[in-house]
Amino acid sequence: MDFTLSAEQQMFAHTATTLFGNTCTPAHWRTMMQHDRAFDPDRWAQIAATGFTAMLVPESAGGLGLGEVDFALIAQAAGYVALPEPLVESAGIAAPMLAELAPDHALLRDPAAIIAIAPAANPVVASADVAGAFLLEKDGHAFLATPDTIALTPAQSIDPLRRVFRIGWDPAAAQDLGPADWTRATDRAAVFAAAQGMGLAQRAVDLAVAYAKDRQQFGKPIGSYQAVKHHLASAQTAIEFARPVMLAAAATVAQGDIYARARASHARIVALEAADQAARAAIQVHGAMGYSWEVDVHLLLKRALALTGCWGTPAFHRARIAARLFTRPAGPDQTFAKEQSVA
Amino acid sequence: MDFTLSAEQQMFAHTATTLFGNTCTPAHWRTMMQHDRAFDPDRWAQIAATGFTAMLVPESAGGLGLGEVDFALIAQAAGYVALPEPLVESAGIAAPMLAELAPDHALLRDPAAIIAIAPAANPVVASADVAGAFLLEKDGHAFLATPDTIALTPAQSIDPLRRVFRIGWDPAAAQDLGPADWTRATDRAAVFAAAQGMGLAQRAVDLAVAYAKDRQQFGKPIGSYQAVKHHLASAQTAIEFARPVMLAAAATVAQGDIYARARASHARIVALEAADQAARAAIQVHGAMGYSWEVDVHLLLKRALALTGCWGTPAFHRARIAARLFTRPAGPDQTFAKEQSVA
Amino acid sequence: MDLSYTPKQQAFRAEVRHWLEAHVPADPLEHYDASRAGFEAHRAWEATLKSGDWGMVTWPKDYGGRGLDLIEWLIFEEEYYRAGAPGRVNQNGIFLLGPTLMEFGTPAQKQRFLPPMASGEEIWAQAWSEPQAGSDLAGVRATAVRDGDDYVLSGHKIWSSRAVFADWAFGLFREPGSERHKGMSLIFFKLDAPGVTRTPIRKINGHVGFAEIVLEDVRVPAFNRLGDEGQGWHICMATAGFERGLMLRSPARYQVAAASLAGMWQARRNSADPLLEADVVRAFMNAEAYALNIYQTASRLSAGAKIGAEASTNKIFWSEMDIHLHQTALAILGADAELVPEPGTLRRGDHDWLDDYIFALAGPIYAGSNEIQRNIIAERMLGLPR
Amino acid sequence: MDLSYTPKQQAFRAEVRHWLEAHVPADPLEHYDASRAGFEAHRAWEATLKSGDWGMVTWPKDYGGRGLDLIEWLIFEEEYYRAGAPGRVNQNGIFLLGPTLMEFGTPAQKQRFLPPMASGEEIWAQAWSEPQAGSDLAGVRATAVRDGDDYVLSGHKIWSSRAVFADWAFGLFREPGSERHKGMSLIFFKLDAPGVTRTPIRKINGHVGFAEIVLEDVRVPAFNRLGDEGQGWHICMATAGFERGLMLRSPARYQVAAASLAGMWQARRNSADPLLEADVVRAFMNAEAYALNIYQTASRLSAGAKIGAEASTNKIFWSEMDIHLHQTALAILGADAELVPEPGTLRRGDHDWLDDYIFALAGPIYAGSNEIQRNIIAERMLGLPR
Repeated sequence: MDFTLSAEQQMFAHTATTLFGNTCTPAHWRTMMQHDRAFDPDRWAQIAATGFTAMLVPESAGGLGLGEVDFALIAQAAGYVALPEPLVESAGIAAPMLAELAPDHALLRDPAAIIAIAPAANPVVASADVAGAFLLEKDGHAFLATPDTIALTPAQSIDPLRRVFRIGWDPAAAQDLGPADWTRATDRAAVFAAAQGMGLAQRAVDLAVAYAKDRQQFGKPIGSYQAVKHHLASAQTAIEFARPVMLAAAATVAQGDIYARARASHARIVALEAADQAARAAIQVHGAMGYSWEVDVHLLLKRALALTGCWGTPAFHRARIAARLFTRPAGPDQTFAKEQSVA
Repeated sequence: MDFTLSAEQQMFAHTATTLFGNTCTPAHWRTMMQHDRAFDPDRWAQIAATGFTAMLVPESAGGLGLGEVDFALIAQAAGYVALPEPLVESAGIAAPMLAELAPDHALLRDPAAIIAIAPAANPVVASADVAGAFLLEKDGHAFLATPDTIALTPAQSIDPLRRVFRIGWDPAAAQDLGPADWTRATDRAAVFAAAQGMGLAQRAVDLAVAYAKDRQQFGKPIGSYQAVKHHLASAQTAIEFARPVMLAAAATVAQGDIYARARASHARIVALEAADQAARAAIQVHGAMGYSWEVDVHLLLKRALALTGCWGTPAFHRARIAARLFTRPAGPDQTFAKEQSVA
Repeated sequence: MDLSYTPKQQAFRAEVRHWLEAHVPADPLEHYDASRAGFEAHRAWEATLKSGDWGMVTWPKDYGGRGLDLIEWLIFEEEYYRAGAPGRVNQNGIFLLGPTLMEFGTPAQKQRFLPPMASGEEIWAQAWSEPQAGSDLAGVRATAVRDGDDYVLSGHKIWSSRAVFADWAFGLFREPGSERHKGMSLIFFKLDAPGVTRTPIRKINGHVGFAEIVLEDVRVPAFNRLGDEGQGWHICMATAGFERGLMLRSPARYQVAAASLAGMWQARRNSADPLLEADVVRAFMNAEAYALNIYQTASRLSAGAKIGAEASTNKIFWSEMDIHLHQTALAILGADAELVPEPGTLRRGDHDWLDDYIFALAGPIYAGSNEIQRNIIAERMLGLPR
Repeated sequence: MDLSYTPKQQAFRAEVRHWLEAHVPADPLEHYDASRAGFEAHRAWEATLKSGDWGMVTWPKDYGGRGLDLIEWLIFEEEYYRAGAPGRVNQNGIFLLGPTLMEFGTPAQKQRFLPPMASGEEIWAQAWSEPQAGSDLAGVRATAVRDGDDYVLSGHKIWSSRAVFADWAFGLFREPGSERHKGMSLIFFKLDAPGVTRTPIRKINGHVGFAEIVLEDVRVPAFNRLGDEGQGWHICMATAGFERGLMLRSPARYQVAAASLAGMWQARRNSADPLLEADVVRAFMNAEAYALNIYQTASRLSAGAKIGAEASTNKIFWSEMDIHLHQTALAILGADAELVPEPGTLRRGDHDWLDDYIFALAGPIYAGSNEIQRNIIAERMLGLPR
């Protein structure tokens, strides 16, 4: 029973934090928005070079064969910078599904390949314009389609760093990979949305703290006022009690049982709530500044809002927790329970 | 369109405030609890002498023939002192029902008579040990029973100034008054629970304000700390937006239509929530004092808790509002809507 | 208490409804903060309103109004929102400065400023905040130096709503050397006057709703000072009362939104979280409570009372209600919540829940942050020490 | 990360479960704050626990423990709560003073005080607060005057939990003339010593959970001082860390309550508000999150970290979770919520939701109010200015 991260995990996370921190700066956000773009090919090439895109692909399929905890740390770092590129969707959700269904597929050997994924629950697909392939849900099957067979209709997300499209496609023009584990994909999506939420939430608090130390009102820094302190302390408390859930969810998602599903859903709900709470607290602490386009906090809020609607609503995820709570024993000896093997 | 109270209404309210304020003091609460009592015959006699018990009885039945707004002001004053005696249940709910069913009944001519009322929804009856008669719900009918035909089993309410009993009774030994308007009784109960809630809430804030001005911590009155201010400001805000609902509910309850029912339920929900919020804020502001038996705030909290369970749960009342919202037009021109007469 | 409308009030409602039905544009105008075109379309709508004498119905007839009372004002607003009529681009004028002018202005000032305000010929921005004085209005540093019959204004204002496209602005300026609450005067200036530089600030929805204003030796006549020299703080507190109070946020606005929310819930309830019904009902309750509170206040004011610190409870209530209502709407929209409506798809009466949610987030911040409002309630209503 | 128990940990759980099944009283004991009899019944239970060497499993064997680690402690607590075993009457000793003694005590002090603490032979009260010093511990006025090998204690303590029936108490006393954080020492005294007067204070549930303590020239040996003279504030801050941190509120407590709540919901859902299901699920989520957070902290501490200001986040989380959980329970109970259970009807494992709700209301107040905790988080975790 050990919650600590390995040296390798910390190293990967450090690499992500450094890469994202250096390239995905507020100034870079501004440049991207100014040019109405949500994809930086240079950064994507660097990401591919680090191996992040291959982490969840088994070694047998040409990947690194790492686990969801490892990738969750990358997703958390991506959340901290509101990364525009589809790293989480492609490498965190689509690639491992493709590896399960078609381990010999050439895309898995190309670390720069972007695989878009479209579960039936999502009305739009992010970054569909740069995808090299599409994994599409229909009747429980996964279909693989090439970009030339997909009709893209741009839609507008509230998140200016998220470029979304409605898609039209013809199953006859796509490759039927057979029944796919969309529940497993939803689990991974939930865990990595939670991880991104943790990054978003902490960034919002950090931005607000920096501002509150600096900004003076009535002759002292606004951070010395109890109301400001309590807003931010409450947000930080929400973070502290979502992060271990996210880590535990990442560590257990591979179980693929009702316990793991409930934990993934739990992590997703509380992490995105923490992100929303932190972003709103940060906007409030910034005062009128927080409501201006030029202050970055709104980007965090909008990303959290976008993530909340994808891959199942909060009600869908709450129902998965209820299913675990009401059909399996609960209590202090059940914290780390697994479904007993039926073999 | 006028929300102001008449001089007569203000005079009655003033009488109630004075009578209750003079007799139902914190010292008197303590004496009653020490003797495990929840009824003061002297005070009850004074209450009867003021005419409060006859307010909702029509003049034709020997009463004052006043309206629910008039009585709501008395109930609000009763809430402010957490009045132990069953004034609201007897004079506010039972007496007008009896007057509708049996206008010639002698009890209506006795201002000191206590009529207990037992709707099917309530598991216990308050002050049943001092009741002169019981109005009991069965199959939509109202039965009138004398105390000697009722079996009382004491139960214990969390509210030490509320003495409750489970009752056993035999319809054969009671007088069947025929079908009764239990919905109307529920409406009145809701409005007057709301009125009591307003009194409880304001008392809690007042007690906390007095303490916060006086109590010093870290060298200044705790009332100068933003956290204390904001707790109490939030509670006062809840009061300010529940009180007009309560008054409007009292003013329209006689309509007896779906709009009036929804408003009564609305008033009840928000007024008792305000009472709970204010009492909990007051406990928090009092610090450890607030958690001691010797500080009075807990009595307000417990009364609010007891009222919340009687005459329909919050969910029951929410459903009545939903029924109005989803079957009738809503919007700014519908604030004071009435059911159109079907004549 | 009598919670029914008089026949005269009912007739007035019918008159308003009839006129609006004939005049409100079928398609929503572009937002007045989105572009100059949107702004001018709203100015044109103000002129249309004035053509029916609806510019500001509570003002005296001499100043472009109808001399009606507060209950009639509420009825007008109810019908206005019910009709889905355009937002009032001149709200800083008609709702904030107008009532203040009515109380503190000279007859000549009223005659000069009120009628073109009621007609939208002159559209006003507010210029309260400064970079170093947001919540702390007494920290204002901009100066007004008296020079004969003129003032010469210098300083730096920020977060001025409407100031990008408006004609006039009002703000606080202090006598050089004065401190805190003393020595400040409320002065008007034209936004295209020599020495005024406006820089747009975008809101988080991308609209240029604010401006930063730099004033360099801007010369205005002393006639543009409202009230006595040095009385600015006092007047400003009165204006803040109006802003938080009756006028700025009509109950009708939330009642329309709550009714729409209920409609959306009924249309989508089969695919949405069943537990959201409680929030839909709560949004309705909140909107009704706010309306009843305002009717009660209107009755009180009609009986001669003045609006006081309880205006701060209004500010807190509507701002929190607005966020809750729109959070509920987005939760019902579920996976579609993040998507901005396609341009041109919104019709009169449709709600842009997402944009309105983003707007609602500003509620706890502007017009005096909710933290400041809670301080005011605690200190002025409850009497807690500063 | 490895979120599975080792075979050794599993065997330990089985051992605890087995022993508790054989020893936990079938019927709940009367509450230790309710009467002397209830208190002594709990002392007897502590002796039973000690007979199985379960007094305080993390303590070294020499002091009555088993020398186990924090994960084993959590497992012990899980089984303890799962079994519905009696509350720990000596929690002020074993959870607060014990760890502090372990860190700051001399070998002789540890040998003197820890074993009878682990066995319940000596039961401890805390004496932190004074009438004029509640949240502001540095405002303590009680004095300790050195007299040869003794101290002479005088002063007035209040809100001392357990002090009505307990044997010993610990509290802060200052050198006369010293101020604020300086000159204070942490000193133990017997509650039946000459010069000590205890007055019970009833809690809002009617139990005499607190006492007011007046000390008039109470003579204690200098041996009863923990740490150096004047080091009291420093030690006290360490103790406060323990109180808010790992030990005082076991996750198991809330996990048991959340599971019971889920059971009650399933039994009553047909007659209760369907919307409460979200709250039931949330109560479970909260309890799980708290457990995971504590496991993470235990891992961190095992790897050599020290508990810091994040203990304040624990305090806020468990106190708010506890209130929410019990509010939900009362809402499910509906019309029955106000009724106190008939005496003698509660069996082992049954929850007295109403009394626990009332107890939960104290959570945001004691062990440092949540306002103070939020200040600590803001200042020490986030680095905001004082």
